[in-house]
Amino acid sequence: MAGLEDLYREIILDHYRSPRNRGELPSPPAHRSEGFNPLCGDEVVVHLLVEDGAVADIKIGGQGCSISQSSASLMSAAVKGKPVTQARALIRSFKAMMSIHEASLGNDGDGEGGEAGGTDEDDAAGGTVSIEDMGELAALQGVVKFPVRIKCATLPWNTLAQGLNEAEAGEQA
Amino acid sequence: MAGLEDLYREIILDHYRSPRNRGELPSPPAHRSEGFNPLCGDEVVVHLLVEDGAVADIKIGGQGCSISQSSASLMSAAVKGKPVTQARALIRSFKAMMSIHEASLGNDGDGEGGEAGGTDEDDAAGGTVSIEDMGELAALQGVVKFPVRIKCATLPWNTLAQGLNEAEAGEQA
Amino acid sequence: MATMTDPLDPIVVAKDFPLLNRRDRERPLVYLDSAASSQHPSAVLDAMDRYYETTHANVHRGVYALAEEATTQFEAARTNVGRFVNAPRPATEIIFTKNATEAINLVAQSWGRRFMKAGDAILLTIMEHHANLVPWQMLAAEKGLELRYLDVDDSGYLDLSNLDRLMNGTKLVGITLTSNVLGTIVDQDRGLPAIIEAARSAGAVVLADGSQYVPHSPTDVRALGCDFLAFTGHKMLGPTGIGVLWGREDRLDAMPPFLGGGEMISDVRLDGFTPTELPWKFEAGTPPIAEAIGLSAAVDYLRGIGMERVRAHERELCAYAIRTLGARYGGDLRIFGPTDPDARSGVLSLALDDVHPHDVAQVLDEAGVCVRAGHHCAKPLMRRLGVAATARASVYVYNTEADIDALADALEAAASLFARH
Amino acid sequence: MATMTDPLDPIVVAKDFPLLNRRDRERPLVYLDSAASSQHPSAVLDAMDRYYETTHANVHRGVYALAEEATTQFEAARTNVGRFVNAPRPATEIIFTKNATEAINLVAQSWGRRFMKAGDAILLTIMEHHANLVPWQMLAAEKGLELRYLDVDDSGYLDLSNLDRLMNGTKLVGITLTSNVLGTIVDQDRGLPAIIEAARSAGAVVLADGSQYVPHSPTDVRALGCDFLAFTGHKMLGPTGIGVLWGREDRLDAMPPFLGGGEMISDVRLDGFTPTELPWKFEAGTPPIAEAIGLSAAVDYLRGIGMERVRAHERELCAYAIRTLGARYGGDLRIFGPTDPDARSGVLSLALDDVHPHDVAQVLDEAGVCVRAGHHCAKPLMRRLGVAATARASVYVYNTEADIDALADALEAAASLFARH
Ligand SMILES: Cc1ncc(COP(=O)(O)O)c(C=O)c1O
Ligand SMILES: Cc1ncc(COP(=O)(O)O)c(C=O)c1O
Ligand code: FES
Ligand code: FES
Repeated sequence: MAGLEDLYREIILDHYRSPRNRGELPSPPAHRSEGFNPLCGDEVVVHLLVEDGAVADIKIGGQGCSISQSSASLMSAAVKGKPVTQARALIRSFKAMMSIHEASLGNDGDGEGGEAGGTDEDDAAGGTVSIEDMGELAALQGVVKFPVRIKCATLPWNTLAQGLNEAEAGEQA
Repeated sequence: MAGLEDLYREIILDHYRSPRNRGELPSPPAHRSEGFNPLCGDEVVVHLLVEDGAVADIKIGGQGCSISQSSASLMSAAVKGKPVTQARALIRSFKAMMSIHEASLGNDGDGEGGEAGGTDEDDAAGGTVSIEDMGELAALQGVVKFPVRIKCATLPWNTLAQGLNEAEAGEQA
Repeated sequence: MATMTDPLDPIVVAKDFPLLNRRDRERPLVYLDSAASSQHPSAVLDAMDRYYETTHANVHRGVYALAEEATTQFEAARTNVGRFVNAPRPATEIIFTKNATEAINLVAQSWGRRFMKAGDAILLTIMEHHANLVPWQMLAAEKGLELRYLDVDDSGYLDLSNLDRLMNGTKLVGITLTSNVLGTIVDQDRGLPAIIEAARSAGAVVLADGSQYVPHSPTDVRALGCDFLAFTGHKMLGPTGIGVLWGREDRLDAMPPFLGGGEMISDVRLDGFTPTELPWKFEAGTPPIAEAIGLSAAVDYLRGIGMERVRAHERELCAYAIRTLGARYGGDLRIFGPTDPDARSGVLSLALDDVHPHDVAQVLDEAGVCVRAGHHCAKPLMRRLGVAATARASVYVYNTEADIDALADALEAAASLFARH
Repeated sequence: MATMTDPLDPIVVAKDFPLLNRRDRERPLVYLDSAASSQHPSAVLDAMDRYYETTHANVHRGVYALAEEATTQFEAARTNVGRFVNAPRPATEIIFTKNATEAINLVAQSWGRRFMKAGDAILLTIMEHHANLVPWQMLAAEKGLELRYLDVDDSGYLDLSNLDRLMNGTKLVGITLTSNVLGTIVDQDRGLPAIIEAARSAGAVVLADGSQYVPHSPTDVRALGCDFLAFTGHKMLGPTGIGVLWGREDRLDAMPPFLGGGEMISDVRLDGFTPTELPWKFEAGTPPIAEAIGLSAAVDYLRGIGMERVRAHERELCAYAIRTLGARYGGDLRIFGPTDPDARSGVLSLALDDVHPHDVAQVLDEAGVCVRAGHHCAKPLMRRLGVAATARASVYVYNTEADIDALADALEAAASLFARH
């Protein structure tokens, strides 16, 4: 039986109470993408400035539960200033960390990737990051013990993945 | 627990094996009416010659189970030559004998009268005949112990009621 | 000995509910989610087991004794459920469906398709459950109908000030007798007569969604005055897999069939079919036989308590909850819907300052307190209330004041965990 | 110890079925009506009771542990049932309905309304159950479609000689995998591939009615090659109140919703709604939760026996019955359908000279032998066979040769009672 302390780690509560990188970025040049959790109606908005293959800046909007909002805050701190390839590796790793439990829910054909446009191709190639190397993000690991909350944690990451795809497509065009 | 001997009395089997008044009557002057049991698809056809307010002749067609066919045969014997008022009284009495059990089936609002056009108004007025005075017809009394077969027994009677209504309406027209 | 005039004793009642009495839990269960689905007394489970273990066979058309007995029990269940809502013709006016949602879809697709035409309006309320919104939206899109809504005021009551204007051109009114979010009751004593009367003048039929009403109040379709009433088994101590549509016989008679298949026909040819009579005309395929028998047992159980007492008990608990939570939290806790316990059911939608409803429910669960968090299938109402979700506690016959106290304590834990310092 | 290669021992199996083991009956029960509805092993009833007594809560969207566990069990039931028919994507391709009839109506109303237009043809067979006739007749009447039928020959096999002509202009084929009257099997080894291939060339989709097939044979939707498969819980040891539609994911994805309400939406506004993903898009309202869990237990039970063994057992019983009844009655007893036990299921429709099927069933009941009399919801086939009704005996995992002997004896009683001297 998982206890609340597995879910609401101090780091999570801290990022919930004092979210990092909250706000907006002027668009253009920044890219704005929205993610939406259909189960609860919560949303995360990611403002993304991609420059020279790196996440030059990121700001988070939207509203939702402590898990989705802290996950967004932690995510923004983790990817800010990082090369896009590294951000993508983090997305993959984070979603892998969160998907352990999904399978046992019987949702074989239906990962949580669909809602916010995070596509399976994201997962297919490229490097990943081990949990030990994920730093503060590892605090969200306990979420897998609460399957209904997994979509809360992955919501910002799916939104980021979608934003990166769209931003890079825009850069190339 | 009702036994088969309650249902398949010797008189019933006799009328089933050797049905009385089987056949057709030329129409006109006779009147032809069809009854249909939607539960099983069986039918009874009643050919009716009404003259001077009496059932001058009656013939039975159609096909069905032993109960419907013997009931039709017994009915034809009982009403042939009788005044229409007396035939109607018999119909009422017979249906009353058969309806004892229906109520306990929970079909309050749905007597078995509907299918073959026997209407509730038939039951509302006029005399009845006591079971003791019903002669051979009383052999069908055991059917009430087998609720699914009640519609078999009443099928010819509803068809007769419909035929009498139509024949009399035709006479008046 | 307790009599029907004594108040209901929930501690005694709860003993009948196996799920509430399990001793193998880490902590006692405080079940406050009966508005989503209620629990089951042994009498209901036993009735279904007994049916399966002694009597099961497919109903209708069976000659052998087992099938005949199954049919008798199934049809007796229908009549019993019909009597529970005082249906004038319980044997023909009660249609068994799979849930309340199907019951409403049945009316939308059968009555709506036959009797509505482009430009006609459907009048709903902004506090309807999706079950009483989406079927009409689908019909409206298909046939070019107009959708109109009665609003709620800030106290959670229906706003009837525009009733006559909204009723002009309306052919069907769909209205919940109790909001599953606000608890607002709309029945023969509260607001419904004006709606029924306006509908009658406009020639509109009225479908009442009784999903949150029939389980909690004495229900009398004749007093309500509606044309259709939909409700659902699993919210009234009955099994899943069964719902009920009551309809006035003349309305149902005039309607074409809904689903096609066995049971609902009197004849089938290669080129077409002839439907059979009520109620079977609307029950295509093998019906939920065991579920009907279970629901009938639930109705017997509720009747044994007495629906007046059920209502009085929930009214008291609701008043107690409003008092207790108000005293402890004041402005930090918002309780949606009417504050007058006479005007509301035992459904309490809550918003705790700065704490998301899903986090509230999560922390409450840790204390064994089960409440539902979310939009409660009432998204338009959520938008109207300006929230994405609420945490909702709801009571039933087995809930006690102690359950409300546990709720209040657990809310405190949630508030302190998430408070932004 | 018995292994999976030993033949099934029905006497051992029957011990698991409470209804078949009751000692309070006047006479032993010989249940030969499983084609109408089967009986239930304790494992199925226990699974439902356990669910109600430990886990019940409404599924989806619940944050608390009880609701989460209910959701997990419900979705696991879906996957388990999907695997039973070898669905490629069991978690998304299995839709729970209330019965097979609703499953077929779903396809008719959702796929049919969206993808068929006036003048298109629907190809059915004359041996379909009303469940696979009436929904198409309703659709045809609504949209001006043409209904076509494959005939059966005098031995009870489908007549495929006109297949290509009939397929020309056909957009949908509806076909039963096993006739509930004749027992005729149409599957990947018998007749189906030709139909599937012709349908593919014509661009038609194929709906298979597996109501009488899935309970009795190993089922593999990939091998069958159909687009949709409908079946029903209560004929495969499961509870009433649940049916299943399997559909190819791309087909289901392309289809609009069927019923509207909670669970099937991702958003609802005042002016309309957005449906959610598979499988929930087609499951409006509270689903049959306990029933899904019961059906999953039934599937486990059948898998425990092994479907190959189930089929072999029924094949042997059917061969025995044909032999025994043929030897005892010769020409006085007509057995409809194929005489080759490899080509037919354990459904035996009988006509005894000069005795009406309802009287046969009545006399058999007196001997404790339960058979169904009537048109078996297949009126067009009855007309084709030139009878109004048949008496139908059907076997399942718990039936023995002794049951067939009891049937034969009781038929003798019927024959002698009614014989016209
Ligand atoms: C071949 C066939 N299809 C469909 C059905 C309908 O099943 P249900 O009544 O459970 O919907 C039946 C059972 O009666 C059947 O035998
Ligand atoms: C007011 C209201 N209407 C309809 C429903 C739908 O009931 P069901 O899901 O059983 O169809 C519910 C329950 O969720 C409800 O609260
Ligand atoms: S509850 Fe909505 S994102 Fe967590
Ligand atoms: S069984 Fe058809 S009338 Fe008796």
